[in-house]
Formats: sequence, structure tokens, C-alpha cells
Amino acid sequence: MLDARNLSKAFGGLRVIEDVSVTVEPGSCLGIMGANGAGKSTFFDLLTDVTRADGGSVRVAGRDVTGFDTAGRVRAGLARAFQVPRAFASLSVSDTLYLAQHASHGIAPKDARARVEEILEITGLGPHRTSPGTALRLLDRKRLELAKALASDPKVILLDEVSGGLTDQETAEMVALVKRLKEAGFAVLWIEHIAHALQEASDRIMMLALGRKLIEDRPEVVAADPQVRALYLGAAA
Amino acid sequence: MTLLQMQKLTARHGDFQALFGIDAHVGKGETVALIGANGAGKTTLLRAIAGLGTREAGQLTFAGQDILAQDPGALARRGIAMVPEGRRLFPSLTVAENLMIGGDVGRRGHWTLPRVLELFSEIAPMAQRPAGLLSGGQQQMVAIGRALMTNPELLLVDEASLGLAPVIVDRVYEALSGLKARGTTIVLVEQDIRRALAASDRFYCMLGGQVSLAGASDGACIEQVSQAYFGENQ
Amino acid sequence: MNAAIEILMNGLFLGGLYALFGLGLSLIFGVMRIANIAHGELAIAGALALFTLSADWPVSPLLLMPLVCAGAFAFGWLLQAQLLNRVLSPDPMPALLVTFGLSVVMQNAMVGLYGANSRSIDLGAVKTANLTIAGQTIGWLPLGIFLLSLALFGGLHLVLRKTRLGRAVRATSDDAETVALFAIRRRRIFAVAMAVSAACAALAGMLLASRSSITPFSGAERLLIAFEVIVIGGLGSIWASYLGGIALALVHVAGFYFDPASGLLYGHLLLLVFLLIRPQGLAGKAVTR
Amino acid sequence: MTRALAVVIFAALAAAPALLDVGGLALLTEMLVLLAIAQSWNLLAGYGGLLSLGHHAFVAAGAYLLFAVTRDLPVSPYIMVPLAGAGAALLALALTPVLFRLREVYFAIGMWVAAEIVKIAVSRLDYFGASSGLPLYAARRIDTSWLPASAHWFALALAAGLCLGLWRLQQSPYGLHVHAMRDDETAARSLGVKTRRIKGTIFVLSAAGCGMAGAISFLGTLYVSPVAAFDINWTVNAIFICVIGGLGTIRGPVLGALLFVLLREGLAAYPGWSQIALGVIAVAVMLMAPRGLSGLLDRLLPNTRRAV
Repeated sequence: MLDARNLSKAFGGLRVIEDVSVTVEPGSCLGIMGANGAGKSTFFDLLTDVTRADGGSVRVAGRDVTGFDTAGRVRAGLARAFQVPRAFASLSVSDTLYLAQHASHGIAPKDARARVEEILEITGLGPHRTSPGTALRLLDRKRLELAKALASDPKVILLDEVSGGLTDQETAEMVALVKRLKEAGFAVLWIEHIAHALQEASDRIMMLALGRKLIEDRPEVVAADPQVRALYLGAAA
Repeated sequence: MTLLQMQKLTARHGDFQALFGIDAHVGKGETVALIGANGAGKTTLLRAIAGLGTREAGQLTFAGQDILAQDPGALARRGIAMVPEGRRLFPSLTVAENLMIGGDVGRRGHWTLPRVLELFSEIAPMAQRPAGLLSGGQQQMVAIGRALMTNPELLLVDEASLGLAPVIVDRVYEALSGLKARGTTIVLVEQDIRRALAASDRFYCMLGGQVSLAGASDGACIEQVSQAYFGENQ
Repeated sequence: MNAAIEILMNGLFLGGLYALFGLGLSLIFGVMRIANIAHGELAIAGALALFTLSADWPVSPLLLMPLVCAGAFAFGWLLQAQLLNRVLSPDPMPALLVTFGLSVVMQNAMVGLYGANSRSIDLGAVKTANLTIAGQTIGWLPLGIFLLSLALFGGLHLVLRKTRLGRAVRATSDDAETVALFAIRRRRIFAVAMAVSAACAALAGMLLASRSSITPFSGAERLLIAFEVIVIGGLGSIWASYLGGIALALVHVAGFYFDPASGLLYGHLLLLVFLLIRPQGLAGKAVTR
Repeated sequence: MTRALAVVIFAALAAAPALLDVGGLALLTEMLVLLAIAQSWNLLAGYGGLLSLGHHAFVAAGAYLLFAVTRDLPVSPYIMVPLAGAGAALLALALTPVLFRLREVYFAIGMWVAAEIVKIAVSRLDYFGASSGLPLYAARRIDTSWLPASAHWFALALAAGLCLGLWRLQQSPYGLHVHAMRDDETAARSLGVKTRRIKGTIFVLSAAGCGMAGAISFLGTLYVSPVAAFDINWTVNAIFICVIGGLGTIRGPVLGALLFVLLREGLAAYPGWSQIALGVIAVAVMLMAPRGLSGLLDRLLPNTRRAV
């Protein structure tokens, strides 16, 4: 569903992403781990053309979107939930979701309103439908990020630390949600620090270190990898 | 002797609350580590101590005096220095000039330009080059050196290992332990639990804007810490 | 051949003045990422203030120039401290609109006070005195202005590079948030930058008015010159403004020589060329992204 | 309620030629022209987030097109009014490759420089009457006694059309695109909003509005010259009207235009003072009440906020 090849990016002389390739099938989740500054969010920036890659290609559902801008890639089926929630001050929650429906299709589908209601239901944002997105609590803003991504009717969903700063129960809800997304046939890429959550939800895990792919394998293999343990829990492990 | 004392400290990060009643203290000469997952509030706490961001309520005292309402400049002159996350050097200034900015705060003491360049001998040859051209590790040393140039009583270090290769991180921590040996009080934020525990006397583990576990670093059980870190219920 | 030398020399002399003028704008843009639409009006106000002062005091206007510069310095400081520091935000629009309002107010106030007539500052004998080098007649005034601008650039260069204040200004320009950790008050640095910028504008305005004539409406034209200087030169160092000033002045002088009715047209076109093929300017960082 | 009020006001304004004397009608027409230019500028700055200091170029482009084309071709000047808008839009389109590389302050001044270039070009071309300008040759073909009234109706139609257009935009899904873009451009793009195309469209439409306004305004004066057409005060006044009234709202420029004309007529005996007063008010608004008169109205009548 998503096939990114050899993505690279350097700022000045600093290589932030070096030759990273990933393939994610429909109905599966690729977990992405790495310390702060490893380039995880930048990798998403390159996939979505928020930052233009220096090299490499991106295909979504078999279609080459390398030359597309951010909006074009969204329309091709690539949606993203930002790490730091980005809500619109002058749009209510339901307007935001309606916008996502409208913008991602170029015109609102007939059932757009019903779809917005459905997503409000799924993400538990129903009670906040008329408040501006910027007025929500942190947890609800994170939910809104996810709701925005869903409302783009994507094929591939990029989740950037949507559970950072959440409690156990909220994290468990996130895991359940990611599993439901997989069942619904989405390809999911999930950047997360909470290792056990990632292990539970992912089919494969990729570890990034200093902009390079260190390892990509099944969760249990990655968890057992001494290199990963060393990087993640500390040099003495 | 307690140098820094926090009681029921609350603070906001942007427009949402990030700290919910922090009780913690730092003794003179101690190295204290703040650990916890992303978004747990470590950086907000460190910034609150340095006078950045909005501190809302509670108590924050430094050397016995209330500093809750003071701005970062006043705190720098009182002896609180910070090595910010992402280093935040002044890229168009030379390395020497970056260090001198710290000196310009006006606190006299042990640390002078030659002594800092001696401590971090690997950046001495680059003293006249713009700081923006240095590698990440070299930049981290300049950032620490710049804070030292203010001759601080309390050094706050945010994610010193961020984005650095393990060898470089070793070098940075070696320098920090040298400072500890000189009697500098240090509060450090670190993602790498083992490294944080190895470098500190005591630790506070944060979760959801609160302290979830505190104790001496030496005997800390890694399982217990990682539970507090991730908030697992096992 | 003679024409070429004349154009080159006049361009060089005028360029120093343009550079001084652009410097003011690039300084505040570099330090606080805002532009001062009233930059041109400040120049005109400087010239008109000198006009008034020299009518009252029987000394050479040259001696009164430092006084006007000091006044402009104080005005710039107050402008930043009292008005612009209140609208600082990542959104440049509020500051832009405030300076825009100020420029209209200043222009109309000057028309009210001085009328719409054009006038020029009379420097007496200095204006016509000249010397001859290798068969070329060079006016003392343009030469003096050129040397003065060079000296001012050199002086500012030294202040920025060698003093504690200069270091603080450059650090604030790099990262206005982080400087707070080192007891540097950015609002104060901003006020210094605006004060210096206003003094540069006033000085350039007075010197320009002694070479040619001005009206209270000339501010807009002056602002565009300053803007073109910094786009053509590029941001990044004060010497970029110097290069930009000379390049723009050469084009103006040559344009005027070959096509006297052109006004500032060729300067504007040069700006377009730079925006299209070399947005980073002659020497420096791009102002576009 | 609001709709009924709007219809009544529109009807009263449409009847103005029968009710007012020559001077009164001219003033009203001028106010509507100013409102149209301000609303066009508002579209770009208040909705698109792009501040222009060179919109007088589009005013002039519209005026000159009307005068030059009706001189050479047997076209009615009335038919030329919308075409003049289209011409100004084309000029805007031609400028986008250069201007859209610029951001913020640089776009603002770059637009000004573009206006200067167009001005110098027009005042040097004999086709446009060079520096002395053009009379309305086509005046021979029409009944000039109807000119003030028809200019007024054109101005009314344009100003009302722009207000209605903005209102429709706010009601339509594309209004959501525009608002989202203004709030957070990256986030908007990440939902599939084509921000570049929206900005381009807004820029061109805003130029078209100014072009038509320019054509209408100079239709009434029967004469166009570079000095009058490329007067930067077209832009200056539009900015004051929008800032004082409230950027990014529909009623803001309406209130602003009203205040503008009142202030100017009230201070007519003291030339220059109205500009000074407007400048001071605009600066005070930016410092103390950035949402302008419209924002003040919201505070006084909180329940009307959603209406317009």
C-alpha cells in the first residue's frame, strides 16, 4: 500500500534521513522507534512532502506520488496525525472533519456529513463537535489529529506519537484503535515511544538511529536485538 | 544543604497544563536526573526552573529565595545556567563568541574562555569558526561550555545525548562527571535511563506531569524504573 | 570612455549612500524579522529637521547632522520600545501595519508643516568644491559622502564584531529566545537596532537631500531604494548591503545617463532580475524561501 | 433579519441617483468604489494572509484598459467594466511567478515595486497617452448625462457583489479551506487543501475587483492619468478601511469605509488631517483592538457574531 524507496534528506551538511526504505501492506502496522532526534518525524515529513526529500521515491497504492505536493499526496491516500496537535482556531471540530472530507476528495462526497458523525463517534469527539479545535484538552486534541487523518479517507495513516503524554488506559485505547484500523484494511505507520504499546500493535518494527534504519523486523526479533536494547534502555544493557 | 526546592509546582506549556504539583529538591553538589517518556513534562520542569515558560503556582526557591516570578536573565545572574534541548547555539557567531555570550552574564569565577577551551580541547581549534558549522557533538560541548561561562551554581542540562553517536555521548557525560567532581550542582534530563542513572546521585521519574517515582540512582531497580517510565501495569 | 568612468565613479559615490540607507532596513530585518515601512519617511524627516535647524542656527548644516542623528536615534528607540515591542509576534503583519500607519501619519504631518514644495539642503561652498585627479573632476561632496559611508560601515562592523553589545545584537538576530538565558533582554536589543536604523535613515536622508532635492512625498521612493538594496545585496552581513547599494546606484546612474526619463525603472527591473535568478542576492542569505 | 436589512439598504442605495444631488451622489459612488477596493484587498490580506502595498496597480490597470480599448474599438464603456476586471486579473496572473516567491514583508513591498514598474511603463507608452493620460473618447458614443447614475449603479453592484461573494465563500466548503489555510498552512496542506492554488486564485480575484473598481471610478471622471490612476492612496485607503473596520470580516470594511468617508468629509477644511487621523486610529487599532470596529461590535452585541 505504501512503498517508499531510498528517502534521503540533509539540512546544510547534516544528514537527517539517509536512504530509508519502507513497505507497508494493507491491514498491517509498521511501528517506528528511535531516540529523540533520530529523524522519525522528519521521515514522516518526507513521506508527506511537508519537507521535500533530496532523493528517493514514494508510491501509494501503486501510484507514484513522488512529484506530488502535500495536498496531492493526501488526495492519493496518505494521511497524517501530527505529534504536536495542529488544530485550526477558526474551525469547529466537525467543520475541521468536514474540511478533511471535502479537501481530500476535491469535493465533499454525498455521505460526508454522515461520515463526519461516524468519525466523531469512533474517536469520542462527539461532545466537542462545535468547539474550535484549539479549545480542546490535550487528549482530545490528539484524538482530533487522528480524526482528521481518518476523515481524509486515507489508505495509509501516519501516526506520530499520538499517545505521548497519555495515561495507561488511554494508551491501551490507542492500541485497540490501531488494531481496529488494521482490521479496517488501513496501512498504518506508528511512531511511538511506549515500547510495549508498539510491540502489541505492530506487525513489524523499524528502529531509526541518526537518520538511518538500524533494523526492521518482527516485534519480538527487534525487542530481543541487543543493539536495540542498548540504544533504547541504555549503553550498559 | 538544599539548593533548589520545589513544592506543588504547576506550570503550563503553551496553552495546556504540563506540570501538576511537582515536589522535588536538589541538594548542593548533587547530580539529579529527570527521566520519563516524551511528553511527561521533564523539559517543561527544567524550563520552569530556568525561568522559561509560565510557572503558575506552588513554590520554587533557589538558595532559600523565592524565584517563581523571576525571568531567565535574572536567574542567570543568580547562578542558574541551562544547556537547552537542541543546543540552541548562535550559529552565525563563532565558537569563541558563543562562549563569550555566557561570560557576558557577568558572573566571575573559575570558568574563563581558556579554561573552557581546555576542558573541551576538541573544540579549541575551531574557536574562530561559526558555531553553525560544527558537528552535533562539538555543538553540544560548546553549549555546555557556554553555560559554564556563566559560572553557574546550578547547571540544567536538557537531553545532552540527543541525536549524538554513542562515543560522543560518552565524551559529553565524561565532561559532566568532571563538573560534578568540581562540585557543580547538575539537573539533567535524559531519555536513556541507564545512562541517566549512572551519571546521577538521585533521580525523579516523571509521568503525565507528575513525579511517578523518586529515589537514589545507585540501588534503583531498572524494572521498577521502566514501569514508572512507561506507566505499565504489570 | 570618459562616460564609463563618470558612471562608475558616480555610481560608487551614490552607492555608499544607498548602502547606508539599506543598512538601516536590513539591520532591523535581520534582528527582528520586521520591516519598517516608515524608513523612507524617517529619512525625509531627518532632512527636513536639518532644514529647520540650519535656518535658525548660523552654522554649517554639516555640523548639525550629528544632532539630527541623535534625535532620530531617540525617535527610533521610542518607536520600538513604545509601539513595536507591543506587536511582536511570529506574524509579521501587525508590525508591518503599525509602521505603515506611522509612515502615512509622518508623511502628512510633514506636508502640513513644510508644504509640498521640493527643497534641498544648501551646504554652501562644499557643494561645488572639487578636485581633479588624473584628468577627472571629482566633487568633494560626493567623495566625502562616500568616504563617510565607508567609515560608518567600518565603524558598525567593528561594533558588531568586537563589542559585547554587538555580540548581543548578533546573538539576538540568530535566536531571540535563547538569548534570554544569558541575561540579554531582546526588547532592549530591538530598541537599539531600531534606534541605529533610524539614525542611519536620517543621515542618509540628509546627505541625499544635499545632493538632490526632496519633498515630503519622497519617502516612498527612498523606502523602495532601501528595499532593493537589501534584496540585491542579500542579508547576512552588513557588507552585503554595501554591495547592494553600489550595484543599485550603478544601475540608477547608468540608466539616468542613457535614458534620463527612466527614473528608478532600471533599479526596479534589476530587483526583478535578482528575484528571478539570484534570490539570495549578491552575497548573502536569501530573503525569499 | 440581517438579510432583510441588507435588501433595504441595497434598495435605498440603488435609488440614490433619484434622491441625491450631484455632489452627494458622487460622494456615495466614491464610497462604494473605496469599499470595493477595500473588500478586494481584504480578500487577499484578511482571508489569504497576503499583505499587498501595490494594489493601486490593479486599479490603474482596470481604468487604463477601459480608456484605451474603448478608444480603439467600438465597445461600450459599460461592457468594458467587467472586461477591465478581467484584464487586471490577467496582470495579476502574469505577476504571480515572481511575486509568489516572496513572503510576508517581501511580498508586500515586492507588490509595490511591481506597481511602480507598471506605472513607469504606462507613463512612457504613447498608446496609453504617456504622462498626460487619456480622455474617455468613447464618451461621444454614450449619453453622458446618465454617466454619474450608471457609474453609481456599477459601483453599487460591484461592492455588493464582493460582499455577497465573500459571504458565499464563508458559507461554502471552500470557506473552510481558506480559514484553515489562514490558521495553519502546513496543517491545512496535510488535509489536502491546495494552499498555493487558493492563494493564487484569491490574488487574481482581488486584482479583478480592484480593476473593475478602477474602471468605474475613472468612468465618472472622464479622464485618466498616471498620477491619478497609480496613486498609492488607493492602496493606503483600502488598508486603513480594512484595518480600522476589522480584517478578515465582511462587515469590517463596510464599517471602515463609512468611518473613512465621514472622517474625511468632517475634516475637509483641514487638508491632510484626515489621513493623519486615520493613521493614528489604525495604529491604535493594531495596538489595542486588532479586530477593529467589527470586533468592538462583537463585544457590544455578542449574539450577532455568527451572522456576518
